[in-house]
Amino acid sequence: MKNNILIIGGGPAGLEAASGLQRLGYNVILIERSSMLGGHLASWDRLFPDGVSARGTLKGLLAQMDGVKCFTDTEVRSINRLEKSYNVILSNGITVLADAVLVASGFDLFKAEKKEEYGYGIYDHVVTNADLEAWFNAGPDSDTRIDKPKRIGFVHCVGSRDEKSGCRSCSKVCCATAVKQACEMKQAFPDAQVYCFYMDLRMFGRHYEDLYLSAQKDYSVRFIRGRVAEVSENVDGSLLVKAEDTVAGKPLKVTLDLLVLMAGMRPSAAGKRVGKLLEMPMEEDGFFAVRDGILAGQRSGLPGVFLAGAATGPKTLPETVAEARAAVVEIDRYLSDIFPNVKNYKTLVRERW
Amino acid sequence: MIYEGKQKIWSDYQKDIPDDHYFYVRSCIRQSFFPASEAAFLKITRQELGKDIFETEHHTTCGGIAYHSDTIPQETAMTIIARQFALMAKYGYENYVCSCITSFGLYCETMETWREFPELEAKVRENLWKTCKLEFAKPKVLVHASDLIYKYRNLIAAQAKHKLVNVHTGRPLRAVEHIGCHYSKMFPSKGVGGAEYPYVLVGMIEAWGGEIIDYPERRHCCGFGFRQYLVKGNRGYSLSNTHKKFESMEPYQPDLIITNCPGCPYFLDRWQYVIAESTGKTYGENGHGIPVLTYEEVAGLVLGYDPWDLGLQTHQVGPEPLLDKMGIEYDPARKFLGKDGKDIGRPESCMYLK
Amino acid sequence: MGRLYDLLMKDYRLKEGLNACINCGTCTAICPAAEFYRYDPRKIVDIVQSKDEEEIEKLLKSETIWYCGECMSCVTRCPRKNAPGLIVMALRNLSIELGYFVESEKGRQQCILTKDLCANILDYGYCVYPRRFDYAGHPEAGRVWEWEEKHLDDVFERLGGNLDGGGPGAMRRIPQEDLDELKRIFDETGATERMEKVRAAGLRKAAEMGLTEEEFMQKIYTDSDPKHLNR
Amino acid sequence: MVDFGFGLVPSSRINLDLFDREKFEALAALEPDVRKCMACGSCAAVCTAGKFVRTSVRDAIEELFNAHPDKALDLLKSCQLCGKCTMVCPRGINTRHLILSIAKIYGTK
Repeated sequence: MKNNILIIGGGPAGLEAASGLQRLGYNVILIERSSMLGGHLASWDRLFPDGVSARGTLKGLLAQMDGVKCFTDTEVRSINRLEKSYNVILSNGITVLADAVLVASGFDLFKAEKKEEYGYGIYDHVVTNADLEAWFNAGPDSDTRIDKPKRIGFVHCVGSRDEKSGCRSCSKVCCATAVKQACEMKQAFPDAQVYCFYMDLRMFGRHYEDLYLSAQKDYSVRFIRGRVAEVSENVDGSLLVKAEDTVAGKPLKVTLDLLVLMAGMRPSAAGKRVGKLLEMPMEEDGFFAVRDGILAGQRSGLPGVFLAGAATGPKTLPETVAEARAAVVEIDRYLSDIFPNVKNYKTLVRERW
Repeated sequence: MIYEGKQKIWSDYQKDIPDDHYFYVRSCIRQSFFPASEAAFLKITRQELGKDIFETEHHTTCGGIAYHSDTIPQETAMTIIARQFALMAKYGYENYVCSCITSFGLYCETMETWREFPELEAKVRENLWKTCKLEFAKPKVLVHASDLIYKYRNLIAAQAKHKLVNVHTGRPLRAVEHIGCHYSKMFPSKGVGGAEYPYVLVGMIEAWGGEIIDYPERRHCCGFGFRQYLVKGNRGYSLSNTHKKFESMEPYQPDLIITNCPGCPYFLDRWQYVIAESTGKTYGENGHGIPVLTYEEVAGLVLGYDPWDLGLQTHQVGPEPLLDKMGIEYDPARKFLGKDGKDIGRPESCMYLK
Repeated sequence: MGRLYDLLMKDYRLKEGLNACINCGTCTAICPAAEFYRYDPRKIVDIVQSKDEEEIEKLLKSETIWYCGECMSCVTRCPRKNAPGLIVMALRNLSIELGYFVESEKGRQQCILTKDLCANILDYGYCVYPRRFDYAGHPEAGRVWEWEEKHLDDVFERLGGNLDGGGPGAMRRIPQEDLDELKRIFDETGATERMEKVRAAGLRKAAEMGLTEEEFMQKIYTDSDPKHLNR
Repeated sequence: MVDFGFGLVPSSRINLDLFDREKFEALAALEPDVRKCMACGSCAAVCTAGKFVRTSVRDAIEELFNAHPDKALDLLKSCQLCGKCTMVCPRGINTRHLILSIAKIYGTK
């Protein structure tokens, strides 16, 4: 007998944890709501700060999944807590007796149309960060909204740091994404004038500040410290964008051919459904609570239920992967303690370093 | 522009507008400058549609203009408002409809503040009893008069004598809509369609055959600004804000402007006159201005009311180009006559504005 | 925590209107006043939340707080659910209470605004009364108003109004008993006291400027120093 | 024309559409570091002239971007080229050279 571990969510956190646990010898079942694995990573083109290929990164994650039982198009239908484990019925009819559950349900992108004054879904040339990645992936003719723009704007903090749209906190990754995408647009359209509208540039990670400097120096991106207040459409279909340049202390307007909204990270709706079935505590922001933000960041308030990645708040990809590995260790510790007599077959095959 | 995107937002901001039985409260500015608009509102709702809209001579100003000119304390405005609400209850009504947007915003603000600070409500309740011996009450439903015309827009369309269609070309007339700032900017959920893409006037224009123009400065204030107009030394602010709007809407060549706030039609009308007379610039065709109408005036025209009964002669921007497009017959000779054809002279003509 | 800030915080509009500001500038970006006056509402909010007594006092005596048009467009957009427009109203209220408003040209305008608007309410029950809206003082009201002014009774009769008449209707004469109630509300809720305070401060300032009350009123109605405007 | 006793007033709104890109590129060719400013304000904080007359490299760069080169020049006209700003700039911008370059490209003389 081996311990069963159910992983909910087939994004980077779920994939990395699954391969790690599988390697330790556990019996891992991973379920993914959509029809393909990879989460948001699967629809992204390149990753900040160095521009590595998202596809390549996902390929790396998927390459280690041998032995993991993966069910796509599958959700949790019900969960019942038994004495030491959880009886989980899946939407595909399969029942799993899970000794540990890892919730790696990730995030949803903020629905940019909720920020009504930015006109997403109303004005012809307003897109989101995700739309832009899809366009990078699919090629120049794949989106009519992006039509050889000469003037491009990026709006930071869309659905982040905004109590009006129900999210007070920072989404962490949008600043770096915006700067990365601003440079990429300059690569695609060297003659374009590119603006970034920000409140604070949170370029906290290694190489991020270099990315910012490069955007200024090498790509002539203009950074304007002011939140976009309103977008409207001119008679020729171009956009009129208004903000304050808070450095100058004056209202500002600019005509643009394309506006990219940096939609932030919101708690995943599917994750919330799972949380409800488990009665797992959430914080005010809608993300799951952890037992201890420093020492037990992967443990939920429930025994045997663990968390990794953006299910507990906005994370970068390296942080998500690191959390997944941390969860592997936490789960291994937990199962060794609770089921001391179960012999999970630990791998004897050494890695070739 | 993607129309379906707006429809999604509109569906999120529908408000409860009871069909009948309202306590009606007038607007200081509308009464002074557009008395026929309020008359048209009552005629349409009472006579055409058979609704019960009650008015008492005992109601007064809500104090909104004085409050927003910072000349009376908040508590004074709130107590005057409480008096209006108490009159409503006294006459047996629970639905409150006001003609003024400043009032509407102030009522919303007041009720919200009472909800949040019950001690203030208690104070006002006490003031009301002490000064007027009236029982404190709150409306069950508060709407603006344009909400009601919006609600009845299809009934009005069913009785239409004219449409917002150019009879010469068969094309829909192009309308700019201007919403009073205090209608929904403070409380988006209180306005039909919300704050960013209000639907209250758009719904009327669409129901009556016209087409709406969405231009970049659509959401911008007309520039009234209370003290910024009332004091002569400040009027440059007011004028410049209207000017900004007209410069922005000019490329769309609108046939008319429809408004739901009492002040805005006055300013959008008169500042066109000032811009014309002081700079020579006009925004309509061939030296005309763009006619600015209240929603009651537009509804009245659609229902076939005489333009001079609706008071269109008291606009400085002549409505004739619009009347011609709509195919409305009117007698230019009767435009400035008093009651029963009495000769009361006519305004001097302008230098630039036709 | 300083004295002026405490006084401000007693105002419900400030309690309602001030959460921590993040200086993002959305208010200024769409503010009708920010474009045409030397005005930045963001900075006002920032000064208030700094609780700096000296700066707040300067603000209360400044021209700045009188530039806002109270359209409340800022309220729609603030990502922190602040209401800069309401904060300005609270500042104006305190500036009047402390008599600081006469120290600025724009602030002094309260003298004529208070006199005219309160008189309209107490005398007629309306904020605006057409017989007191003269073409001479309002040339922008147009040729049409010049004509209407001369024939107000006829125009109102023609348009179905009820100017100064009995019963309901547009611009009817509001019964005296109702005006008496308004007066009692004014007395009870501080509006009468406010009127007296504003008049007294105005008179003091007029004397200081060497003007009669009438000259003072005329001056504050029309004066506009170019310093208010952008270059 | 009728005089109403008041009229349209000037706008303070920055219009980025008026930004003279060609001229700015000429400046950047002379002093590429102009692009590196992150508006921290260190230069303005230590400015010797700034204690007496409004002087700020940071604001001048902002004005150039905001299509107001006249205002930029105005903000630099009292500069003594003492070089304190160069010492404190966290991005290592050669502010003295930048100021001279701005004068060269945008100056009228």
